[in-house]
Amino acid sequence: MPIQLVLFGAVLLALSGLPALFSRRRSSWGQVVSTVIVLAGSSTGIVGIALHFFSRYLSAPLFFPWPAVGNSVVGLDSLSAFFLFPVFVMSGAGSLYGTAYWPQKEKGGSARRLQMFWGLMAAGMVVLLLGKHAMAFLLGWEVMALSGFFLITADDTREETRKAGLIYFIATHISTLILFALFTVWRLATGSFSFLPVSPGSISLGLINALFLLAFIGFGIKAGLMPLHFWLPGAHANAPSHVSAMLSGVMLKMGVFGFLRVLTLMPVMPAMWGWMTLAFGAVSGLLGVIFAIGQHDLKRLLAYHSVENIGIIYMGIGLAMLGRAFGHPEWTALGLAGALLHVWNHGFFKSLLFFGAGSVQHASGTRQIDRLGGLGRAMPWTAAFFLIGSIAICGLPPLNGFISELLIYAGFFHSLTAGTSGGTAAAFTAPVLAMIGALATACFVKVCGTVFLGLPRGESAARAHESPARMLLPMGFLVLLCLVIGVAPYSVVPILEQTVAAWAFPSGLPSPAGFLPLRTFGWISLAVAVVSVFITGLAVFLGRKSPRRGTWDCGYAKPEASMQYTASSFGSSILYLFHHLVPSRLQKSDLSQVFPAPAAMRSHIDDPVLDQWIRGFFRRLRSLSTWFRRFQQGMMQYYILYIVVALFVLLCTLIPFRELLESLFHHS
Amino acid sequence: MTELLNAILVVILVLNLFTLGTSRIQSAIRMVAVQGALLALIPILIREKFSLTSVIASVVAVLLKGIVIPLIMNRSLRSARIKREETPLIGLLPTVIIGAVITGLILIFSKMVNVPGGQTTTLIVPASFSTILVGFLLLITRYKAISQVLGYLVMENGIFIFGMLLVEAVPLIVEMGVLLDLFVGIFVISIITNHINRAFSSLDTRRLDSLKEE
Amino acid sequence: MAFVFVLFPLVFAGVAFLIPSNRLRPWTLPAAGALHLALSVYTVFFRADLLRTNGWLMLDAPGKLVLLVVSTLFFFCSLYSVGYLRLRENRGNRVFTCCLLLFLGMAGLVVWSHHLGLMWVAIEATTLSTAPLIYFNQNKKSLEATWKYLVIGSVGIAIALLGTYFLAYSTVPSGMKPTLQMDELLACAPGLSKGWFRAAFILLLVGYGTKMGLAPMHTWKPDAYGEAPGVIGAIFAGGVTSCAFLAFLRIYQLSAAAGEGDFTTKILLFMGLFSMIVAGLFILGQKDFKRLLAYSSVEHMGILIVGLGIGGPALYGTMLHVATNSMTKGVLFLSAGNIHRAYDSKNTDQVHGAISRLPFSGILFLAGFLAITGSPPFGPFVSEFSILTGAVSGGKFVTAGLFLLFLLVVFIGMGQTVLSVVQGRAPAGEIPGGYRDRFSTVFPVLVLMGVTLLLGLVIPAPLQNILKEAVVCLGGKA
Amino acid sequence: MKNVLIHLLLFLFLSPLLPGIINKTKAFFAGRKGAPFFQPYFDILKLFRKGLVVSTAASWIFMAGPIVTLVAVATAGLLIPLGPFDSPLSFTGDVILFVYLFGLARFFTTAAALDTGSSFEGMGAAREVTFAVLSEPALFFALLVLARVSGSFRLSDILHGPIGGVNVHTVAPFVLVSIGLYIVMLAEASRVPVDDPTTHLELTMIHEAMVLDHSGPLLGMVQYSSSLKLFILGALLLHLVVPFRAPQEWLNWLLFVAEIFAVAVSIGVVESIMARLKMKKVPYLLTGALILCASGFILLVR
Repeated sequence: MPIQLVLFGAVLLALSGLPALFSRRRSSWGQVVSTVIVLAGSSTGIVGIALHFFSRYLSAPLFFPWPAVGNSVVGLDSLSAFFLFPVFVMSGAGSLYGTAYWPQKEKGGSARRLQMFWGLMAAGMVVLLLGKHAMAFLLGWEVMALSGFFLITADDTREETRKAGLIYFIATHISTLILFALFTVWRLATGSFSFLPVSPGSISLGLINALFLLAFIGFGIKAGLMPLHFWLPGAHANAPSHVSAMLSGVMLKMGVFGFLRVLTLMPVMPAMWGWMTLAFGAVSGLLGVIFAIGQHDLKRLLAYHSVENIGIIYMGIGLAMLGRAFGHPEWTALGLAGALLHVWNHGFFKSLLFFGAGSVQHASGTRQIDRLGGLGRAMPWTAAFFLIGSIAICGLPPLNGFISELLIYAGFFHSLTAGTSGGTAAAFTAPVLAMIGALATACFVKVCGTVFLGLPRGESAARAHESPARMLLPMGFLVLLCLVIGVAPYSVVPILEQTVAAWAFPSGLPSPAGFLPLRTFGWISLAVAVVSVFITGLAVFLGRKSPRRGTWDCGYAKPEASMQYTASSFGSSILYLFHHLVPSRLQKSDLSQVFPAPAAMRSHIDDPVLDQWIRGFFRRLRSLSTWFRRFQQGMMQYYILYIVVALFVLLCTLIPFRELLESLFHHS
Repeated sequence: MTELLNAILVVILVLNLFTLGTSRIQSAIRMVAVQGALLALIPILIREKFSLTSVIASVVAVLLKGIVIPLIMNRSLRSARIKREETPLIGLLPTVIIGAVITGLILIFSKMVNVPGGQTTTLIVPASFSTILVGFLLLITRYKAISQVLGYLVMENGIFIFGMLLVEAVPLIVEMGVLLDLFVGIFVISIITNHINRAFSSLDTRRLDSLKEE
Repeated sequence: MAFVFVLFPLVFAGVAFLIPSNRLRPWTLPAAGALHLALSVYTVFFRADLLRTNGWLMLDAPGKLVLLVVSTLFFFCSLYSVGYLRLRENRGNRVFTCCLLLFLGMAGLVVWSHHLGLMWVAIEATTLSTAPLIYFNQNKKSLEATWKYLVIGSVGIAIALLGTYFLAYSTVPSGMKPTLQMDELLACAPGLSKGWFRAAFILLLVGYGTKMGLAPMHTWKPDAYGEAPGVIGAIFAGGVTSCAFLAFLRIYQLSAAAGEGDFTTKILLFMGLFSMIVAGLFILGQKDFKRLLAYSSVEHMGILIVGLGIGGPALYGTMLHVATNSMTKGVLFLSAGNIHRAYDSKNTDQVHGAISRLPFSGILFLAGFLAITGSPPFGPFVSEFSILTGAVSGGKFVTAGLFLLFLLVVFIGMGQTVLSVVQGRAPAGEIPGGYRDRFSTVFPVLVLMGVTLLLGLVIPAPLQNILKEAVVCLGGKA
Repeated sequence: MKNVLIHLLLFLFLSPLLPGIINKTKAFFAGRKGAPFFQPYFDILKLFRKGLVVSTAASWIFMAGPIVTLVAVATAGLLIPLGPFDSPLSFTGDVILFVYLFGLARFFTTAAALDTGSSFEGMGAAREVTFAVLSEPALFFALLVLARVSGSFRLSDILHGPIGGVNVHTVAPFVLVSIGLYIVMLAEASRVPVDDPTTHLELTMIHEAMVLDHSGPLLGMVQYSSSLKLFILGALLLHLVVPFRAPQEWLNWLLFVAEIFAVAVSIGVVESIMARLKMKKVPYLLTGALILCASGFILLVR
């Protein structure tokens, strides 16, 4: 029953684009109808998921024929249901947001395309998540990836967008090809394309390691794990904002899902894999946030935070894997629960933040943080929502980010107190997580402070206005989700329990809630929130009549908006801390003469992976191919020579050289 | 009969070298024509008992290779108003030397690895190989379109020589088909060469290098 | 039956030759195409008794496959060419029509002939009959392309003839009666003299490989495909190459029967992968999108050869790829032809925003690109994926790895070019009398795309059987 | 119950005394008489009676800053055990809440600083968050050491860990960690050598610079919560440096008060014998603290 609902929702989503597609170019009704259909589809799907979790309907897997590749199977289990929820939530919220952010009336054809691929992408992800067979999985994967490409390049008149799109296109195809390899090896190992557990001892260790590596890389690219994230910042920055929200909030998680899915089917779990996952997670968590501090493009910054959060998720997964490797169910339960919950949380608050960034761009027309400022007055709702999202993403109480990180921390503490050397080594990453938290706080204080607080730094910021309700409503909904998970974490515990159980641990897993008094955390968070809000409200009320003066600037006569601390200056001191690890560009003009020219300071980090490794590689490849072109230079005489040479070389393989030599020596 | 056969084959090899050596396309055409005609005659010459099919085949071949094709070639040569192959890719003398070396090597080689099948007494296999290679040599070193066509013909002759080994394997119809294809091929090519001549007002294939990767 | 397949197109060609009107003549093409398609389906699926005319002319499973492929592709191309020739009325189309029909007849002869000598004649005939088609535009470049195609093609074919003779001769050493008839050869395959047989294999690989366009014998391909009209490109990339591949399949069949697997595998894998990477290197940064398609065709010939090299488990995918590749190439070339006409240029410096100017052709071009690079759920995905599966389950991990790597290189190169064609803002200046999408030149392409998609979703049972039979023919397990 | 009451009383009412003690100590070293011990109480009360002046640039965040900070720090105060007694609020995992409440406080303080649009306050905020990047992991390492010894991660257990936990294996780690924690405390409570609460050269300041624009009750809250913070960190440190306990409860309470005063005095001494570090040097100090705590951890688990 649940699976039928989910599939029906998927069908609605897949077809949702048609009204917009067949409506007139600049008419709005098509988009409205499409959005309604999307909302209907999402709600149907959500109902299905709810039924799965909270009723005892067991949905049997459905076989659907795909004669070309042999029949395929889809089935709904807790893992897929868990990942399905953000898909449905975000596809609904995003398309509502889109009606105001990317209206067909103004955008015309691109809006029609966007509407159609929006639905397709969501449907593709549903198929991917339900797929119990390589082919269904690949189908969903590719539909998602390609629609993602068309969504990113919705506005393909901009050169920058096309570039970013191309890089995304290549990256996603690389992952697809790696998945091809993965599934062919999978078939070699298990004898079928369907997702059945690999029976222990059925395959050699080398093969199973190959499986793991292929999965780690193939899905890591999609998840945007450092250093496989190179496609991510550009794509997220240049896509329409609700698309960025969908990509970052939901699509990246498909990589995580695939990784988890493959892991659950593995017969063994060498500790090495766990270490690898944990290490990569920690690295991309730390580097992701440091890179983020070095950005000035609001959406690019958020994109790097996706890298960071994916890192946190992988840390949790790594801990879970270690738990299984060393036979500690509690590590697995906590690490996995934390990672999974963070999948949800990141889905919610990151989408919220991208929506916020979108409405900032919508209002001020720029993504450059250093040109904004003081938007809080013009757009109070957006500011408030963005602030809440920021607190959540920093993992601070009383919001949901804290809960998931808390679970992961708990896992680390358990691994520490277990007394095994492996566990202690794992616990080393806990302080890294703490550092990530501190850095994230710094980064989002910078963002909120520079964008929404203080005074407008430019004309564009001064002209800003609040976004329409259709954009605020989805943000409000996401805020609600963040709050609920934050102050009532126990409400998601049953879901988490069922999902964690999907992990094939020899003997079932304990409930993650058994290790932490989540209720207490919830109550304290709630108390802190309520008290702060109440007193603040009171203070604002009482202080409304208090006299207003210009900011006291240490006696400086005439403070100006341009004198405010910019994001660059705010970040520079932290970047200086890490300048050995991550070389950052610091552009400042020195004040030499008596009447110095207007000076400006910018601190920026270029992405070494993309700008140095990848581009360098392609430059080399290109130069190779340009060198190679000389062989096709037009003279037919040479062409015939090639044929002769090929013939000669191939025939030489026939000459029995050894016999010849022997015969020679024999004669002499 | 093997002696006669070998004698003819030697003549053919010599003709190869002459074709490589001459710069006058006119004479090159003639030599290739003679070569073709000789080859066409071989089946009759070496066969003890005459079969109608082989006679027909030979006659058609002689007509085609000895008369028709040379005529076609001459026509296009006249229309192109060119006499000589100036400045080939490699000079004439070097090509002759290369051709001779190739021929010699192949003769030695075919002695060293005795070709299975007991045909070692005749020169058929080495002769055909060296003729084919000479054809390639012409194709690669000559710039004039017609000379390249000649190279193709020489190659074809070489293959024809090998065909001697299995007259009974290749039925008449196939042989006729091969000849027909050859004829049509030369016909079409000559049309194209005329077009080339008209379009580029020359038969120099060095001008046909506009299609390339830059 | 074979004679019907060979002769009735010739009759149509004669008729077309006699029709005076430039407007009416093209209609002979769809007429012949439809009849041919009907006949093929009828013969292949319903009249098993007609499959053998005599010892020389019979239709075995690979023949059936190629016959169906060629006939389907030809049908859609003929529909398209009516619309196309309507656009080019200033130019006489007598030669065009006649040569296309001649090609159809000769292709029929290729698929039917069960005698290698006869087959060689037919292949050479296809070469000659298609040469004038390249020269349709009658400018210097097309002339040059035709010249190169003719000479290189003839040389290659000549090598193939030598190979054929070698093959016949390989019977002699063991004292058998020389023959070129397939069944007899298959019968005595194990007894063939190794040396001669291997030499014959290599010669035929190079010879027919020239016709297929394997690197390094591919050099004529970009020129011919680049200068010929799009529809001719489609006929070449889908039809001619398939015929040549079929011709090569015969010798592969023999080698399988002769138990030469180890020897052929090495050579085929080398040639196939070499073609793939050469194509990839030429595709990277290719600005001319028709030459791009030519190189893509080189790549896919390489894929076919790799499939044969892997053998056994990959044969099914290879056979399927013959079909999927032809259909997709049809889509690509026809839509590319439309775009070329609309912009009067095939260089990505001038061609942008095809989707906005030619919604149908642009999207079809993009879709064809996605299909040919093996994105699910299109046909080529199924075939390429099962070739890959074959490689892995055959334990050829290195081959599989290189295969994927080269696919990636090709994807990157093609992606850059195709995207810059279809995306972006179309140049402001409208070409005077510039082409716009119209039913006659879009509908056939649309249907072909449908076929491509269909092959990815469901392979009809009869076709499935043919594929399985073909695999058995090639010495694999069904 | 009684202990909870005492806990609250001490925490809420004793903490402002600590700055007073510090200042007195400094005055003593400077040979001055110095302000009375209870000066901080007077200041805070006065500020709460005063009116409020708000910058034209500021929004509600400016108000929320000090308030949220106070709430968060107060909550943290409920989690920290004083002396041998369990904290009023004590449950598994509270240690993480404890650390992150400070994070919340920092978020709002710095945000409020940026809200005024003053470059100096922005500078202060930037420095605050920068140093936190180093001090937070250091604090975590310290807590990891204690958690490893006590085998729990309930803050009370963790901090009572040293009782009897001190042996030949643990003493060296404890020493290292204590030094690290002391530095972290100085940084977090914005004292010399990291920050100078008494300087008048705004360019060099961190915490004082952030609150330049706060006035009246808001400033009062700021000062109160900073003294609370100092109290909490001192209490935390005490568990490590004085791991012995008296038999009677009342004696323990007395001891605790004495110890916390001693901490304040020690801070005063440090402030009067040391100069504030150059801003560029501060990270090295904190990195040192981080390394100390980390090496303590390694020493323990090796």
